[in-house]
Amino acid sequence: MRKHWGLLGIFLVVCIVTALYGKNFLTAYNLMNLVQRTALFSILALGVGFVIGTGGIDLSLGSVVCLVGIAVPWLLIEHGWSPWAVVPIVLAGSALIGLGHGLLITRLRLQPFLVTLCGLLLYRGIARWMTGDQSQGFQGEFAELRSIAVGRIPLPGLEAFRLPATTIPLIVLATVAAIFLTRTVWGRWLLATGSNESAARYSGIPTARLVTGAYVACSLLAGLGGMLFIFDVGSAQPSDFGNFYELYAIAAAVLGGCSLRGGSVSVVGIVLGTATLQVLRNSINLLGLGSQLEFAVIGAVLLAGVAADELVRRWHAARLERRGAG
Amino acid sequence: MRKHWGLLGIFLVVCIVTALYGKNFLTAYNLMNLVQRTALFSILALGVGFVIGTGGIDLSLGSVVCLVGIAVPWLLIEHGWSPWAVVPIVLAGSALIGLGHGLLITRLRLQPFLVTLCGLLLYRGIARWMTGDQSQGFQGEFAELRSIAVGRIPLPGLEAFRLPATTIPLIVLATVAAIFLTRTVWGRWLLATGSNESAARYSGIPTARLVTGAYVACSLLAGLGGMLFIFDVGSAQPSDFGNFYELYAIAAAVLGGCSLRGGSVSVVGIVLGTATLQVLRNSINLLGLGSQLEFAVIGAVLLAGVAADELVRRWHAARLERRGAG
Amino acid sequence: ADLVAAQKERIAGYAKQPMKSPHLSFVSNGVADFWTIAKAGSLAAGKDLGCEVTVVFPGAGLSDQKRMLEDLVIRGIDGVSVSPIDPKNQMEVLNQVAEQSLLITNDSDAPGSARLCYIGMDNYLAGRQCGELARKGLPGGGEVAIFIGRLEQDNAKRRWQGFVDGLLGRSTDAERRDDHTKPFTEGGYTIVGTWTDSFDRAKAKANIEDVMTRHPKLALVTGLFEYNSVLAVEVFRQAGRAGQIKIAAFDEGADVLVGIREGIVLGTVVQDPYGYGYESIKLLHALTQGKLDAIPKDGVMNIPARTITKDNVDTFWSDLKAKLAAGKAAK
Amino acid sequence: MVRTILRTRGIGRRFAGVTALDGIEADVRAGEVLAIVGENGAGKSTLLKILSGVLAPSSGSIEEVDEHGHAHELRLRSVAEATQVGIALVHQELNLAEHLDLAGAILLGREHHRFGWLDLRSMHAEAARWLARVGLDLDPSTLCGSLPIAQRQLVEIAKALSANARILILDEPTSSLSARETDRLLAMLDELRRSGVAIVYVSHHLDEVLAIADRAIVLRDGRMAGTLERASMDRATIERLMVGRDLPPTTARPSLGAAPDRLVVDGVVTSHRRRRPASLVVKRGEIVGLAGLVGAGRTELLEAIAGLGHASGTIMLDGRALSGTMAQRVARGLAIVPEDRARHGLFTLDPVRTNVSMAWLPRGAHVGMVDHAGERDLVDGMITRLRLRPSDPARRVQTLSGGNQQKTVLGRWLAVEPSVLLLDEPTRGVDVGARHDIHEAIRAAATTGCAVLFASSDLEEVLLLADRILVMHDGAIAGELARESATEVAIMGLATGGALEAAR
Ligand SMILES: Nc1ncnc2c1ncn2[C@@H]1O[C@H](COP(=O)(O)OP(=O)(O)OP(=O)(O)O)[C@@H](O)[C@H]1O
Ligand SMILES: Nc1ncnc2c1ncn2[C@@H]1O[C@H](COP(=O)(O)OP(=O)(O)OP(=O)(O)O)[C@@H](O)[C@H]1O
Ligand SMILES: [Mg+2]
Ligand SMILES: [Mg+2]
Repeated sequence: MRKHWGLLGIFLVVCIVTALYGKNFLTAYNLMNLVQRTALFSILALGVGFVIGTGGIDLSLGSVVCLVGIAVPWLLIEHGWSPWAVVPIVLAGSALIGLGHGLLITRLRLQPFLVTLCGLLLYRGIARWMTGDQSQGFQGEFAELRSIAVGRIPLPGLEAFRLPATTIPLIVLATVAAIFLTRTVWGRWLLATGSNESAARYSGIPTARLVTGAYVACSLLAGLGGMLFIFDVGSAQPSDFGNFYELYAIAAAVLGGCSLRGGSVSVVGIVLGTATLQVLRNSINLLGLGSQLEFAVIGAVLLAGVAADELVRRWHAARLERRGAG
Repeated sequence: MRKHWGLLGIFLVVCIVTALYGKNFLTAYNLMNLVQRTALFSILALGVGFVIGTGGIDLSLGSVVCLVGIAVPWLLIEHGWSPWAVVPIVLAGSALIGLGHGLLITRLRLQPFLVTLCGLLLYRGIARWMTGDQSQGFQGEFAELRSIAVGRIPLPGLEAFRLPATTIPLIVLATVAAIFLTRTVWGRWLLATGSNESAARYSGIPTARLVTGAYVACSLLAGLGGMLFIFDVGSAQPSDFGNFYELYAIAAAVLGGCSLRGGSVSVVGIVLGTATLQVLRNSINLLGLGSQLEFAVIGAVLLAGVAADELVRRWHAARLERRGAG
Repeated sequence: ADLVAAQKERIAGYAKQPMKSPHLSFVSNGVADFWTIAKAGSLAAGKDLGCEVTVVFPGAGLSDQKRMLEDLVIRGIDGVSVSPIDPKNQMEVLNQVAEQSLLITNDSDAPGSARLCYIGMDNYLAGRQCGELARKGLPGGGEVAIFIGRLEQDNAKRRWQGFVDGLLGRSTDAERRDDHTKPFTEGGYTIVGTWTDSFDRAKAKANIEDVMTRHPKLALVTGLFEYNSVLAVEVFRQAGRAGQIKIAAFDEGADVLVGIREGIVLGTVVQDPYGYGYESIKLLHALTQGKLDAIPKDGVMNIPARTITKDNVDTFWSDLKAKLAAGKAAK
Repeated sequence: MVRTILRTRGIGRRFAGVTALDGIEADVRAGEVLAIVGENGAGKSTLLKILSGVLAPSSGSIEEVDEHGHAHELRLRSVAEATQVGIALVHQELNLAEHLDLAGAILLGREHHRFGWLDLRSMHAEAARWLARVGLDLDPSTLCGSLPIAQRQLVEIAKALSANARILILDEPTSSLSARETDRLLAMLDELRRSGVAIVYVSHHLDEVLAIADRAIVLRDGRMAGTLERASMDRATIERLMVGRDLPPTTARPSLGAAPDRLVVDGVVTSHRRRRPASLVVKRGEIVGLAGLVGAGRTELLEAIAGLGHASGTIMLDGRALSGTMAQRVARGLAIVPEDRARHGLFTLDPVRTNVSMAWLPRGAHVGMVDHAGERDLVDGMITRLRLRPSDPARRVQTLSGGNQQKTVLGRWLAVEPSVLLLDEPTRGVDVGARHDIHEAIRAAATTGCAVLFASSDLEEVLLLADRILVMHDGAIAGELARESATEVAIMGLATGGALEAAR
């Protein structure tokens, strides 16, 4: 936790400023929305966290979100398949995509950036071609299935605030990921692979399998995320659904203290990073800053935040060293 | 050159297929267009090549293209400034942006990915805010100035094919970059910094200054590219001008054999990589494949290309070894 | 239906106690000049009527629009005029808005939702106007290429179909659907294809260039989104073929208007975005004052498209400039 | 000739939480070799880094003394400044830019150029000279990344020599060199000394120190334990000052008798072109040493056995073929301590704990869950057993001294009780006392039945540890010597190909 003070600081500052100067930030409805958005994006960011942990990168995540998000209503509505077939097939498909990435990266030793960039183009292209650029949606059907994402769970003691249903997969996934990374042999090995691949290989760690696994996990979570996103939003256009989500996810992970050089991942950091980004976007609307300024404000706040974080960290380190002297 | 055989192979295959099955690929008009597009994108890719050489990355390039591309007509038309003031100011501004990145990365030791991601958001935000989301264009004026980009230079002996004027800055920049990287001390030092930062520092190389310089060069070239782009296209919308160009530029550089881990940059590779991407996009239109398929085809061809390249390289290495053994 | 009733009930309430300075909002379906003009109209109306107006432009498609609508509701907005991107699939979020606030649509309608009124034109008819313009400019038939930013949204599809029907001289039938992915020939006209670009201008330009390469006999192009037409003018100028390949344009890009003047563009079909903005706010304001009868009977306020040709381009342009200046002043 | 040109005044250096150096007073004299000796973690590297501008001292100062004996303070803020004053350092941990060719790496920062324009031809010519000087027969346009560690070490030395420094500082330059290269280096240093260069030399090989040093400073726990003049230098004195304890005697090796074969290597050819098939056998409980010159192919052979890199031929473990990836072989009880600890051994940003327990993890795991208590005990045990210092399992490996890093890698494999233990230069950069501890640990492992095969360029170590010695020359096993009959001369004879030539 200690290393997240800086990020927590940014998060709280943004919250406080918005609560003070914006409208209705602390209403149940808004908080529910924020939790929902954070949960959805966190699932993507968690996935990319694994890949970043191995020192790789996955740029195709947004396109996987798109492909899955388009495929689900396409299969359900256009082709009339049963949800019991669609959900497993779509998830298995995303896992296969990840497997493809992993094998190309570990067996053919292609650069992750290149492989997943091709994926970014390819999966979106497939989604567009499959549907003839037609937007896909549930057209008001499948309300029950969609309640996986849009449902709100009443909490005892709280009236207005009901917990968005997506928090449940998030909590489960985040807990599993955190336990996996810190408590299991495989998690430790995954991070070791990220911090020095050849040392890991010399330690008898099956690095290729772990890296492949990370890409599978990432695409699988992107697929799951894509499904939840489409359940939440209700419809999607192949040409822009999930655009830039890979950047949001990677940014959240990096903000949350994952190093792109690999070897360190923090689940708490990832969720906190995602929450910060979401609150920032929300606060721009609530402060009434206008959508033109959205990008500029997010960029500026993030930059100021990470710079301040770094300065505080330095000052702290300098103090420690001086104390070591005394 | 030897290490570009694979890429050259992809390039030629795409050209031949398009020439055979597409329409009018080898007409002067089409070739002129291709040269023009390659020149424009190569300028961006060259810039990011320097940054990649130091082991960094610049995601803000597309937004710098946008900001500059918007600022030029905005200042010229809306504010009626003189071109003699606008061009230097805009270029100086882009250089300053790069300086900012460089200082944040070298002095504050922030991750390049994070800094330039903030830049990506910030500069586009500024462009949108500055113009109130209004698209900017030359409205038929400044034809002379624009001929820097849209001019066509007659070549002796060739009738139909006239050289697009943008090739001149490209040739100059590529030559300078190639000479800089392979023949000058600073180029050497830049690559050494990217290859092993501490080794470079221990050899008394001013690594911080070189890294900063690379970011300045990258943003400056992005600014120059943005100016040429707007001269070429004539008008731009702040919310989407230059979107994803950073990915195109990085992809071209990586295709051209630059390693994202730093230390190796090939100017020829970068230009060839850009050309390949442009020819691919062109060939999709000429083969009449329809724009929905564009992404899918580019993704698939690139992936197949790099995979084939790697396989050929391996087979070659194996053969060499066997020959040595016999 | 209950939501519509509930809104009307609220309006009846306002009749007794009109809102002092209602907070109204105008939501576009993307970012474009078109919307900036609409913004000018909205803000001008806000100024004239003395109410607070928030204009938001979702830059990243459906999910972005959804998020912005949700956030507006949270801010306690009193009335919203929205241009839904994909109305069939956006019922929930639209109804969510209607639950808390007053909802009308502009530019693109959402039939079946709880919207009180639609302000705009029929994109199919506007497309037809453009198609007819093209037919008149190219009476003998020939090869035609269509460029459009993207085809997913409903209004784009209708506009596209309208253009095709108008060009081919077919009967008026907004429900007709041709396959845009394949070239086809009818009555001497060959539609060689439809190209989209997802708003990347360099790409849009390259598309036009490449289509010229592939189809040397191209006789006419149309750009159904504003910048598509502007870029067509640009490309033909650069290639030295301005005037040889005819252009039937859409919207009021400056270069298009210049082109009409010079005679290299047949004409353009313009909507009245300023009117969309102005009328949206005016209507919403009237509703917050309890004037239920401000809503037309069939719930549609038609602001028809106009065809601008060499004859009326000058008056149109000076009028447009005045409106834009007014919008700036309102800011 | 001999005069002080650099002097330190009460130099101290603290890192967050530790004092690495305190009150160091040293004179560096022109035309003299000053040796710095001490246990692992005593502060030698830290001192050298301060002298060469890599680190700034926390207290004290460095003084430069001119011809007239006037001293003035020297503030080195960067390596560049140190280079300007004529100080060059060979780092303990290798540090070459892999993408550069040898000429570029040797002359990095000192390129020949005119207005920034590189003169590649003269650079290659000069680099070739320096390469020849250190005995490397390589083309200056070879890429650094392709070289094995010993050659990279020689390149580093060439780089420092080429600076034509007034003060040449070498931090364990011989740790991966074999006897021949070491002798050549010592001869070269002697030559430099004669020409008036001041040399600061760090090594754990006391015979090197005794052979070349004019004076020696002994460090203990960051403080001066004593300064010895050449006359008063002898092995026992230095060791006593350094270690502060007497080394216990080594345990006797039991005779193996008819122990069964454990590791059988038959006709293994590694992927490299010049290699020829190698065959060998290691019995249960046997320790076999591989000797040879730099580049003889020991590392390649060990890695082939471990399943790293391509190789043909058969390898058997306990009568069953050993094949597949390294991970699969490790599961069968194989272990390898790599030669290049920085590249292949360490997770430098991680703490000692995770580094040591890395290979042990699946053993201690219940349904994939790490046994944290078991891990703690294991690591604490290993720290005590190998005398790792500082004995803090949470310390990041990056901040450990070279020798302690080596112990960390070794600890990782001793923890798994392997059935075959392959060691490549097991005590590279390890001090005398620790080397004894490590040898004892290896012997202990052998006693439990482990088959040990180790490669070492340190003949003393080979003679001390091995039950049987195999000598490699040019990719093939040139001969075998029993422990009793082995001498340095005999080994060197085989290693240089003498026996083969005699046979022809
Ligand atoms: N960056 C650092 N941060 C914290 N402690 C450090 C750092 N660098 C060195 N130390 C500590 O300083 C002490 C001295 O280390 P140094 O590397 O100088 O030892 P050494 O004498 O060179 O040992 P060896 O013979 O093993 O190379 C060690 O305890 C080491 O852990
Ligand atoms: N003269 C040489 N020229 C080029 N490469 C050489 C030469 N000698 C050895 N090599 C390289 O050295 C490697 C084999 O050396 P290896 O590291 O296995 O030997 P070693 O006996 O362990 O010696 P070292 O002490 O260097 O580790 C091969 O990969 C080969 O490329
Ligand atoms: Mg040391
Ligand atoms: Mg070796």
